[in-house]
Amino acid sequence: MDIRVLADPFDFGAEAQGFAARQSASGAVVTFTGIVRDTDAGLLAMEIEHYPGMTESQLTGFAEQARKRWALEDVLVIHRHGRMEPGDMIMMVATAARHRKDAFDAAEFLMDFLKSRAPFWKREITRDGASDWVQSKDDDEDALSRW
Amino acid sequence: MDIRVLADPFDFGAEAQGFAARQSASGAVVTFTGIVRDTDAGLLAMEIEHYPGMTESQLTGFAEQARKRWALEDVLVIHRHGRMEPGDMIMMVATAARHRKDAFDAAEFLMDFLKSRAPFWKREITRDGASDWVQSKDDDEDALSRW
Amino acid sequence: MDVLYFAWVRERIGLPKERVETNAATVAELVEELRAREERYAMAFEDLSALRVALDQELSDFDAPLDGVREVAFFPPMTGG
Amino acid sequence: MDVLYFAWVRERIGLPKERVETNAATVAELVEELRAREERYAMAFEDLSALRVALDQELSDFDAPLDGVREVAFFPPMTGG
Repeated sequence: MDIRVLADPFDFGAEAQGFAARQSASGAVVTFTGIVRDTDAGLLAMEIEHYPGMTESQLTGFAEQARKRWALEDVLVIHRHGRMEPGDMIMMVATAARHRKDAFDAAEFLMDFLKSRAPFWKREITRDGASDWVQSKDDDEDALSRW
Repeated sequence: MDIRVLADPFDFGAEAQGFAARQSASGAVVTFTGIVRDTDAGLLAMEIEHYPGMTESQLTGFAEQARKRWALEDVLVIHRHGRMEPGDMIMMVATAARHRKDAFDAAEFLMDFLKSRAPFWKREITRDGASDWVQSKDDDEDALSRW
Repeated sequence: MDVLYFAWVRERIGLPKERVETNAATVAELVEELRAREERYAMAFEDLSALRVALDQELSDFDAPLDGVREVAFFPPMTGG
Repeated sequence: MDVLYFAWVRERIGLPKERVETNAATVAELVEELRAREERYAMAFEDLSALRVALDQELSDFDAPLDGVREVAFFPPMTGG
Protein backbone atom coordinates (compact mmCIF):
# COMPACT_ATOMS: atom_id res chain seq x y z
CA MET A 1 0.00 0.00 0.00
CA ASP A 2 1.44 3.33 -1.07
CA ILE A 3 -0.26 6.66 -0.26
CA ARG A 4 1.38 9.92 -1.29
CA VAL A 5 0.25 13.54 -1.04
CA LEU A 6 2.64 15.84 -2.83
CA ALA A 7 3.07 19.27 -4.39
CA ASP A 8 5.34 18.15 -7.22
CA PRO A 9 4.25 16.53 -10.47
CA PHE A 10 4.35 12.73 -10.60
CA ASP A 11 5.12 10.49 -13.56
CA PHE A 12 1.86 8.65 -14.24
CA GLY A 13 3.38 6.27 -16.79
CA ALA A 14 6.28 5.30 -14.56
CA GLU A 15 4.01 4.89 -11.53
CA ALA A 16 1.52 2.76 -13.48
CA GLN A 17 4.30 0.61 -14.93
CA GLY A 18 6.06 0.21 -11.57
CA PHE A 19 2.82 -0.70 -9.83
CA ALA A 20 1.84 -3.28 -12.46
CA ALA A 21 5.34 -4.77 -12.54
CA ARG A 22 5.22 -5.43 -8.77
CA GLN A 23 2.05 -7.56 -9.04
CA SER A 24 3.27 -11.09 -9.76
CA ALA A 25 0.29 -12.60 -7.89
CA SER A 26 -2.33 -10.38 -9.54
CA GLY A 27 -3.84 -10.81 -12.95
CA ALA A 28 -5.63 -7.46 -13.02
CA VAL A 29 -4.46 -3.89 -12.54
CA VAL A 30 -6.79 -0.89 -12.85
CA THR A 31 -5.60 2.71 -12.82
CA PHE A 32 -7.50 5.96 -12.78
CA THR A 33 -5.92 9.31 -13.36
CA GLY A 34 -7.54 12.73 -13.10
CA ILE A 35 -6.28 15.42 -15.45
CA VAL A 36 -6.76 19.19 -15.28
CA ARG A 37 -9.15 19.82 -18.13
CA ASP A 38 -9.39 23.06 -20.02
CA THR A 39 -12.83 24.63 -19.50
CA ASP A 40 -15.12 26.67 -21.73
CA ALA A 41 -14.15 29.77 -19.77
CA GLY A 42 -10.48 29.17 -20.60
CA LEU A 43 -8.66 27.73 -17.61
CA LEU A 44 -5.31 29.27 -16.71
CA ALA A 45 -4.60 27.15 -13.63
CA MET A 46 -6.08 25.04 -10.89
CA GLU A 47 -5.01 25.43 -7.28
CA ILE A 48 -5.65 22.68 -4.78
CA GLU A 49 -5.63 23.36 -1.05
CA HIS A 50 -5.58 20.47 1.39
CA TYR A 51 -5.54 19.68 5.10
CA PRO A 52 -2.08 18.25 5.86
CA GLY A 53 -2.29 15.27 8.19
CA MET A 54 -5.99 14.68 7.73
CA THR A 55 -5.51 14.17 3.99
CA GLU A 56 -3.03 11.35 4.50
CA SER A 57 -5.09 9.70 7.23
CA GLN A 58 -8.30 9.85 5.16
CA LEU A 59 -6.62 8.41 2.07
CA THR A 60 -5.04 5.64 4.14
CA GLY A 61 -8.43 4.91 5.69
CA PHE A 62 -10.11 4.62 2.27
CA ALA A 63 -7.38 2.25 1.06
CA GLU A 64 -7.78 0.11 4.20
CA GLN A 65 -11.55 -0.03 3.73
CA ALA A 66 -11.04 -1.08 0.11
CA ARG A 67 -8.70 -3.87 1.19
CA LYS A 68 -11.32 -5.14 3.62
CA ARG A 69 -14.11 -5.13 1.04
CA TRP A 70 -12.28 -6.62 -1.93
CA ALA A 71 -9.56 -9.21 -2.46
CA LEU A 72 -6.83 -6.72 -3.38
CA GLU A 73 -3.15 -7.42 -3.67
CA ASP A 74 -2.07 -3.79 -3.65
CA VAL A 75 -3.33 -0.19 -3.64
CA LEU A 76 -1.63 3.04 -4.72
CA VAL A 77 -2.99 6.57 -4.23
CA ILE A 78 -1.12 9.71 -5.31
CA HIS A 79 -2.73 13.16 -5.03
CA ARG A 80 -1.15 16.52 -5.74
CA HIS A 81 -1.87 19.85 -4.11
CA GLY A 82 -0.78 23.35 -5.11
CA ARG A 83 -0.89 24.89 -8.56
CA MET A 84 -1.49 22.89 -11.77
CA GLU A 85 -2.17 23.74 -15.39
CA PRO A 86 -4.45 22.20 -18.04
CA GLY A 87 -3.09 18.80 -19.04
CA ASP A 88 -1.36 18.24 -15.69
CA MET A 89 -2.25 15.13 -13.76
CA ILE A 90 -3.94 15.84 -10.46
CA MET A 91 -4.01 12.39 -8.97
CA MET A 92 -4.04 8.67 -9.63
CA VAL A 93 -5.21 5.51 -7.97
CA ALA A 94 -4.14 1.99 -8.89
CA THR A 95 -5.54 -1.31 -7.66
CA ALA A 96 -4.27 -4.85 -8.18
CA ALA A 97 -6.30 -8.02 -7.73
CA ARG A 98 -6.53 -11.57 -9.02
CA HIS A 99 -9.93 -10.79 -10.53
CA ARG A 100 -10.76 -7.75 -12.63
CA LYS A 101 -14.09 -7.03 -10.90
CA ASP A 102 -12.35 -6.52 -7.56
CA ALA A 103 -9.77 -4.21 -9.12
CA PHE A 104 -12.45 -2.15 -10.93
CA ASP A 105 -14.82 -1.91 -7.96
CA ALA A 106 -12.06 -0.94 -5.55
CA ALA A 107 -10.76 1.77 -7.90
CA GLU A 108 -14.25 3.24 -8.28
CA PHE A 109 -14.80 3.10 -4.52
CA LEU A 110 -11.52 4.91 -3.90
CA MET A 111 -12.39 7.58 -6.45
CA ASP A 112 -15.86 8.15 -5.02
CA PHE A 113 -14.49 8.65 -1.51
CA LEU A 114 -11.56 10.69 -2.71
CA LYS A 115 -13.92 13.10 -4.50
CA SER A 116 -16.13 13.93 -1.52
CA ARG A 117 -14.40 12.75 1.63
CA ALA A 118 -10.73 13.62 1.23
CA PRO A 119 -9.94 17.17 2.41
CA PHE A 120 -8.97 18.79 -0.88
CA TRP A 121 -10.47 21.98 -2.27
CA LYS A 122 -10.02 23.06 -5.86
CA ARG A 123 -9.93 26.61 -7.15
CA GLU A 124 -10.07 27.44 -10.84
CA ILE A 125 -8.31 30.51 -12.20
CA THR A 126 -9.52 31.52 -15.65
CA ARG A 127 -7.61 33.52 -18.26
CA ASP A 128 -9.80 36.57 -17.66
CA GLY A 129 -8.46 36.68 -14.11
CA ALA A 130 -11.52 35.27 -12.32
CA SER A 131 -10.90 32.79 -9.54
CA ASP A 132 -13.58 30.52 -8.11
CA TRP A 133 -13.73 27.61 -5.72
CA VAL A 134 -15.05 24.52 -7.46
CA GLN A 135 -18.48 23.58 -6.12
CA SER A 136 -19.01 20.06 -4.91
CA LYS A 137 -21.45 18.09 -7.05
CA ASP A 138 -24.58 16.35 -5.81
CA ASP A 139 -23.65 13.52 -8.19
CA ASP A 140 -20.43 12.97 -6.29
CA GLU A 141 -22.23 12.87 -2.97
CA ASP A 142 -24.83 10.49 -4.42
CA ALA A 143 -22.09 8.20 -5.75
CA LEU A 144 -21.13 7.35 -2.16
CA SER A 145 -24.51 5.82 -1.39
CA ARG A 146 -23.84 2.75 -3.51
CA TRP A 147 -20.99 1.54 -1.29
CA MET B 1 -9.23 5.17 -31.31
CA ASP B 2 -6.25 2.85 -31.37
CA ILE B 3 -6.64 -0.96 -31.66
CA ARG B 4 -3.55 -3.15 -31.84
CA VAL B 5 -3.10 -6.93 -31.91
CA LEU B 6 0.54 -7.88 -31.67
CA ALA B 7 2.98 -10.66 -30.85
CA ASP B 8 5.63 -8.44 -29.31
CA PRO B 9 5.60 -7.06 -25.76
CA PHE B 10 4.22 -3.55 -25.31
CA ASP B 11 5.30 -0.90 -22.82
CA PHE B 12 2.29 -0.46 -20.53
CA GLY B 13 3.73 2.58 -18.73
CA ALA B 14 4.59 4.41 -21.94
CA GLU B 15 1.22 3.55 -23.51
CA ALA B 16 -0.70 4.68 -20.43
CA GLN B 17 1.31 7.91 -20.20
CA GLY B 18 1.00 8.64 -23.92
CA PHE B 19 -2.74 7.98 -23.88
CA ALA B 20 -3.34 10.21 -20.85
CA ALA B 21 -1.13 12.97 -22.23
CA ARG B 22 -3.23 13.15 -25.42
CA GLN B 23 -6.47 13.84 -23.49
CA SER B 24 -6.59 17.61 -23.06
CA ALA B 25 -10.40 17.60 -23.16
CA SER B 26 -10.84 14.71 -20.74
CA GLY B 27 -10.65 14.82 -16.98
CA ALA B 28 -10.68 11.07 -16.46
CA VAL B 29 -8.54 8.24 -17.80
CA VAL B 30 -9.04 4.60 -16.76
CA THR B 31 -6.66 1.81 -17.71
CA PHE B 32 -6.89 -1.92 -17.22
CA THR B 33 -4.00 -4.28 -17.77
CA GLY B 34 -4.04 -8.07 -17.60
CA ILE B 35 -0.87 -9.75 -16.39
CA VAL B 36 0.20 -13.39 -16.71
CA ARG B 37 -0.12 -14.62 -13.16
CA ASP B 38 1.86 -17.46 -11.71
CA THR B 39 -0.47 -20.32 -10.73
CA ASP B 40 -0.41 -22.86 -7.91
CA ALA B 41 0.68 -25.50 -10.40
CA GLY B 42 3.73 -23.39 -11.32
CA LEU B 43 3.19 -21.68 -14.64
CA LEU B 44 6.04 -21.81 -17.13
CA ALA B 45 4.34 -19.94 -19.97
CA MET B 46 1.05 -18.91 -21.49
CA GLU B 47 0.39 -19.20 -25.19
CA ILE B 48 -2.38 -17.23 -26.83
CA GLU B 49 -3.81 -18.22 -30.18
CA HIS B 50 -6.05 -15.83 -32.07
CA TYR B 51 -8.06 -15.48 -35.28
CA PRO B 52 -6.26 -12.87 -37.40
CA GLY B 53 -8.68 -10.48 -39.02
CA MET B 54 -11.64 -11.38 -36.85
CA THR B 55 -9.75 -10.32 -33.73
CA GLU B 56 -9.13 -6.82 -35.05
CA SER B 57 -12.69 -6.43 -36.32
CA GLN B 58 -14.21 -7.65 -33.03
CA LEU B 59 -12.03 -5.32 -30.94
CA THR B 60 -12.86 -2.39 -33.22
CA GLY B 61 -16.55 -3.25 -32.93
CA PHE B 62 -16.40 -3.30 -29.12
CA ALA B 63 -14.65 0.07 -29.08
CA GLU B 64 -17.26 1.53 -31.43
CA GLN B 65 -20.09 0.20 -29.27
CA ALA B 66 -18.45 1.73 -26.20
CA ARG B 67 -18.20 5.10 -27.95
CA LYS B 68 -21.91 4.95 -28.76
CA ARG B 69 -22.94 4.09 -25.20
CA TRP B 70 -20.71 6.48 -23.29
CA ALA B 71 -19.35 9.99 -23.79
CA LEU B 72 -15.78 8.91 -24.50
CA GLU B 73 -13.00 11.07 -25.88
CA ASP B 74 -10.70 8.18 -26.76
CA VAL B 75 -10.25 4.41 -26.54
CA LEU B 76 -7.12 2.25 -26.71
CA VAL B 77 -7.00 -1.55 -26.89
CA ILE B 78 -3.76 -3.55 -27.12
CA HIS B 79 -3.78 -7.35 -26.99
CA ARG B 80 -0.85 -9.70 -27.42
CA HIS B 81 -0.82 -13.20 -28.86
CA GLY B 82 1.90 -15.83 -28.86
CA ARG B 83 4.03 -16.92 -25.91
CA MET B 84 4.22 -15.00 -22.61
CA GLU B 85 5.69 -15.68 -19.20
CA PRO B 86 4.48 -14.92 -15.67
CA GLY B 87 4.67 -11.18 -15.04
CA ASP B 88 4.28 -10.32 -18.74
CA MET B 89 1.42 -8.05 -19.69
CA ILE B 90 -1.15 -9.73 -21.91
CA MET B 91 -3.27 -6.75 -22.84
CA MET B 92 -4.48 -3.32 -21.86
CA VAL B 93 -7.46 -1.10 -22.44
CA ALA B 94 -7.60 2.64 -21.77
CA THR B 95 -10.61 4.95 -21.88
CA ALA B 96 -10.77 8.74 -21.63
CA ALA B 97 -13.87 10.77 -20.78
CA ARG B 98 -14.87 14.02 -19.17
CA HIS B 99 -16.56 12.12 -16.34
CA ARG B 100 -15.04 9.24 -14.44
CA LYS B 101 -18.17 7.08 -14.49
CA ASP B 102 -18.13 6.95 -18.29
CA ALA B 103 -14.44 6.04 -18.33
CA PHE B 104 -14.91 3.29 -15.72
CA ASP B 105 -18.05 1.80 -17.26
CA ALA B 106 -16.59 1.78 -20.76
CA ALA B 107 -13.38 0.09 -19.57
CA GLU B 108 -15.39 -2.62 -17.77
CA PHE B 109 -17.61 -3.10 -20.82
CA LEU B 110 -14.57 -3.50 -23.07
CA MET B 111 -13.00 -6.01 -20.69
CA ASP B 112 -16.18 -8.07 -20.40
CA PHE B 113 -16.51 -8.34 -24.18
CA LEU B 114 -12.82 -8.90 -24.69
CA LYS B 115 -12.89 -11.84 -22.26
CA SER B 116 -15.68 -13.80 -23.94
CA ARG B 117 -16.24 -12.36 -27.41
CA ALA B 118 -12.80 -11.63 -28.83
CA PRO B 119 -11.30 -14.67 -30.60
CA PHE B 120 -8.37 -15.41 -28.32
CA TRP B 121 -7.64 -18.78 -26.72
CA LYS B 122 -5.19 -19.20 -23.88
CA ARG B 123 -3.12 -22.26 -23.15
CA GLU B 124 -1.17 -22.69 -19.92
CA ILE B 125 2.07 -24.63 -19.84
CA THR B 126 3.14 -25.68 -16.36
CA ARG B 127 6.65 -26.44 -15.13
CA ASP B 128 5.86 -30.18 -14.97
CA GLY B 129 5.32 -30.10 -18.73
CA ALA B 130 1.51 -30.23 -18.73
CA SER B 131 -0.29 -28.03 -21.23
CA ASP B 132 -3.97 -27.18 -21.00
CA TRP B 133 -6.36 -24.85 -22.76
CA VAL B 134 -7.83 -22.38 -20.28
CA GLN B 135 -11.54 -23.03 -19.77
CA SER B 136 -13.93 -20.16 -20.23
CA LYS B 137 -15.66 -19.11 -17.02
CA ASP B 138 -19.41 -18.92 -16.48
CA ASP B 139 -18.69 -15.71 -14.54
CA ASP B 140 -17.26 -14.12 -17.65
CA GLU B 141 -20.26 -15.13 -19.72
CA ASP B 142 -22.60 -13.84 -17.00
CA ALA B 143 -20.75 -10.52 -16.87
CA LEU B 144 -22.00 -9.73 -20.39
CA SER B 145 -25.63 -9.78 -19.33
CA ARG B 146 -25.36 -6.48 -17.49
CA TRP B 147 -24.62 -4.47 -20.66
CA MET C 1 -15.57 -22.49 -48.64
CA ASP C 2 -12.67 -22.17 -46.22
CA VAL C 3 -13.16 -23.88 -42.88
CA LEU C 4 -10.91 -22.79 -40.02
CA TYR C 5 -10.28 -24.48 -36.68
CA PHE C 6 -8.80 -22.93 -33.56
CA ALA C 7 -7.43 -24.07 -30.19
CA TRP C 8 -8.37 -27.66 -29.24
CA VAL C 9 -10.68 -27.98 -32.26
CA ARG C 10 -7.62 -27.39 -34.44
CA GLU C 11 -5.63 -29.88 -32.37
CA ARG C 12 -8.28 -32.61 -32.54
CA ILE C 13 -8.79 -32.25 -36.27
CA GLY C 14 -5.08 -31.82 -36.84
CA LEU C 15 -5.13 -28.83 -39.16
CA PRO C 16 -5.83 -25.12 -38.93
CA LYS C 17 -7.67 -24.64 -42.18
CA GLU C 18 -9.05 -26.57 -45.12
CA ARG C 19 -11.06 -26.04 -48.27
CA VAL C 20 -14.44 -27.80 -48.08
CA GLU C 21 -16.83 -28.34 -51.00
CA THR C 22 -20.32 -28.65 -49.61
CA ASN C 23 -23.98 -28.18 -50.39
CA ALA C 24 -24.85 -27.86 -46.70
CA ALA C 25 -27.56 -25.27 -46.20
CA THR C 26 -26.74 -24.49 -42.58
CA VAL C 27 -23.80 -24.68 -40.19
CA ALA C 28 -25.45 -27.68 -38.50
CA GLU C 29 -25.58 -29.55 -41.82
CA LEU C 30 -21.92 -28.75 -42.46
CA VAL C 31 -21.08 -30.10 -39.00
CA GLU C 32 -22.96 -33.34 -39.81
CA GLU C 33 -20.94 -33.76 -43.01
CA LEU C 34 -17.66 -33.16 -41.21
CA ARG C 35 -18.58 -35.52 -38.35
CA ALA C 36 -19.28 -38.28 -40.83
CA ARG C 37 -15.82 -37.96 -42.38
CA GLU C 38 -13.48 -39.39 -39.75
CA GLU C 39 -13.16 -40.11 -36.06
CA ARG C 40 -11.06 -36.98 -35.45
CA TYR C 41 -13.88 -34.80 -36.80
CA ALA C 42 -16.47 -36.74 -34.81
CA MET C 43 -14.40 -36.08 -31.66
CA ALA C 44 -13.95 -32.40 -32.40
CA PHE C 45 -17.67 -31.88 -32.96
CA GLU C 46 -18.81 -34.26 -30.21
CA ASP C 47 -20.38 -31.56 -28.01
CA LEU C 48 -21.68 -28.54 -29.92
CA SER C 49 -22.48 -26.72 -26.67
CA ALA C 50 -18.70 -26.50 -26.15
CA LEU C 51 -18.19 -24.93 -29.57
CA ARG C 52 -18.67 -21.55 -31.18
CA VAL C 53 -18.92 -20.70 -34.85
CA ALA C 54 -18.09 -17.60 -36.87
CA LEU C 55 -19.28 -16.96 -40.42
CA ASP C 56 -17.07 -14.60 -42.40
CA GLN C 57 -15.50 -13.54 -39.11
CA GLU C 58 -18.80 -12.71 -37.37
CA LEU C 59 -20.02 -14.80 -34.42
CA SER C 60 -23.03 -16.79 -35.50
CA ASP C 61 -25.24 -19.79 -34.63
CA PHE C 62 -25.31 -23.42 -35.68
CA ASP C 63 -28.68 -22.98 -37.37
CA ALA C 64 -27.46 -20.04 -39.48
CA PRO C 65 -27.61 -20.44 -43.29
CA LEU C 66 -24.35 -20.84 -45.21
CA ASP C 67 -25.62 -19.11 -48.32
CA GLY C 68 -22.92 -16.78 -49.64
CA VAL C 69 -20.53 -17.54 -46.78
CA ARG C 70 -16.88 -17.81 -47.75
CA GLU C 71 -15.25 -18.57 -44.39
CA VAL C 72 -16.52 -20.70 -41.53
CA ALA C 73 -14.54 -20.98 -38.28
CA PHE C 74 -15.07 -23.42 -35.40
CA PHE C 75 -13.54 -22.89 -31.99
CA PRO C 76 -14.13 -23.27 -28.23
CA PRO C 77 -15.50 -20.41 -26.10
CA MET C 78 -13.04 -17.54 -26.19
CA THR C 79 -10.68 -16.76 -23.33
CA GLY C 80 -9.23 -13.33 -24.05
CA GLY C 81 -8.20 -10.51 -21.75
CA MET D 1 -8.06 24.47 21.11
CA ASP D 2 -6.76 25.08 17.59
CA VAL D 3 -9.38 26.11 15.05
CA LEU D 4 -8.49 25.71 11.37
CA TYR D 5 -10.22 27.15 8.32
CA PHE D 6 -9.87 26.00 4.72
CA ALA D 7 -10.83 27.23 1.24
CA TRP D 8 -13.44 30.02 1.21
CA VAL D 9 -14.00 29.71 4.97
CA ARG D 10 -10.34 30.64 5.43
CA GLU D 11 -10.71 33.48 2.93
CA ARG D 12 -13.80 34.94 4.60
CA ILE D 13 -12.34 34.77 8.07
CA GLY D 14 -8.96 35.93 6.82
CA LEU D 15 -6.74 33.44 8.58
CA PRO D 16 -5.92 29.73 8.30
CA LYS D 17 -5.66 28.92 11.99
CA GLU D 18 -6.16 30.41 15.41
CA ARG D 19 -6.08 29.45 19.06
CA VAL D 20 -9.54 29.69 20.65
CA GLU D 21 -10.30 29.53 24.36
CA THR D 22 -13.83 28.27 24.79
CA ASN D 23 -16.17 26.46 27.12
CA ALA D 24 -18.45 25.45 24.25
CA ALA D 25 -19.79 21.94 24.81
CA THR D 26 -20.50 21.20 21.15
CA VAL D 27 -19.36 22.30 17.72
CA ALA D 28 -22.64 24.20 17.29
CA GLU D 29 -21.95 26.17 20.47
CA LEU D 30 -18.45 27.00 19.25
CA VAL D 31 -19.92 28.19 15.97
CA GLU D 32 -22.32 30.47 17.91
CA GLU D 33 -19.41 31.99 19.82
CA LEU D 34 -17.42 32.57 16.64
CA ARG D 35 -20.42 34.05 14.79
CA ALA D 36 -20.90 36.56 17.61
CA ARG D 37 -17.34 37.82 17.32
CA GLU D 38 -17.27 39.76 14.07
CA GLU D 39 -19.03 40.19 10.76
CA ARG D 40 -16.41 38.10 8.90
CA TYR D 41 -17.14 35.12 11.17
CA ALA D 42 -20.88 35.65 10.82
CA MET D 43 -20.44 35.57 7.06
CA ALA D 44 -18.27 32.46 7.08
CA PHE D 45 -20.76 30.57 9.26
CA GLU D 46 -23.88 31.98 7.62
CA ASP D 47 -25.07 28.68 6.15
CA LEU D 48 -24.00 25.61 8.09
CA SER D 49 -25.40 23.28 5.42
CA ALA D 50 -22.58 24.55 3.17
CA LEU D 51 -19.96 23.67 5.80
CA ARG D 52 -18.24 20.57 7.06
CA VAL D 53 -16.39 20.07 10.33
CA ALA D 54 -13.56 17.79 11.39
CA LEU D 55 -12.60 17.09 15.01
CA ASP D 56 -8.99 16.03 15.46
CA GLN D 57 -8.88 15.37 11.72
CA GLU D 58 -11.94 13.11 11.65
CA LEU D 59 -15.10 14.22 9.85
CA SER D 60 -17.79 14.96 12.41
CA ASP D 61 -21.14 16.70 12.99
CA PHE D 62 -22.16 20.09 14.31
CA ASP D 63 -23.85 18.53 17.32
CA ALA D 64 -20.73 16.55 18.30
CA PRO D 65 -19.25 17.24 21.78
CA LEU D 66 -15.93 19.10 21.98
CA ASP D 67 -14.81 17.33 25.13
CA GLY D 68 -11.13 16.42 24.79
CA VAL D 69 -10.88 17.76 21.24
CA ARG D 70 -7.65 19.61 20.44
CA GLU D 71 -8.20 20.59 16.81
CA VAL D 72 -11.39 21.73 15.07
CA ALA D 73 -11.46 22.44 11.35
CA PHE D 74 -14.18 24.14 9.29
CA PHE D 75 -14.35 23.90 5.53
CA PRO D 76 -16.70 23.64 2.55
CA PRO D 77 -17.63 20.28 1.00
CA MET D 78 -14.50 18.64 -0.36
CA THR D 79 -13.63 18.58 -4.06
CA GLY D 80 -10.79 16.11 -4.43
CA GLY D 81 -9.91 13.74 -7.23
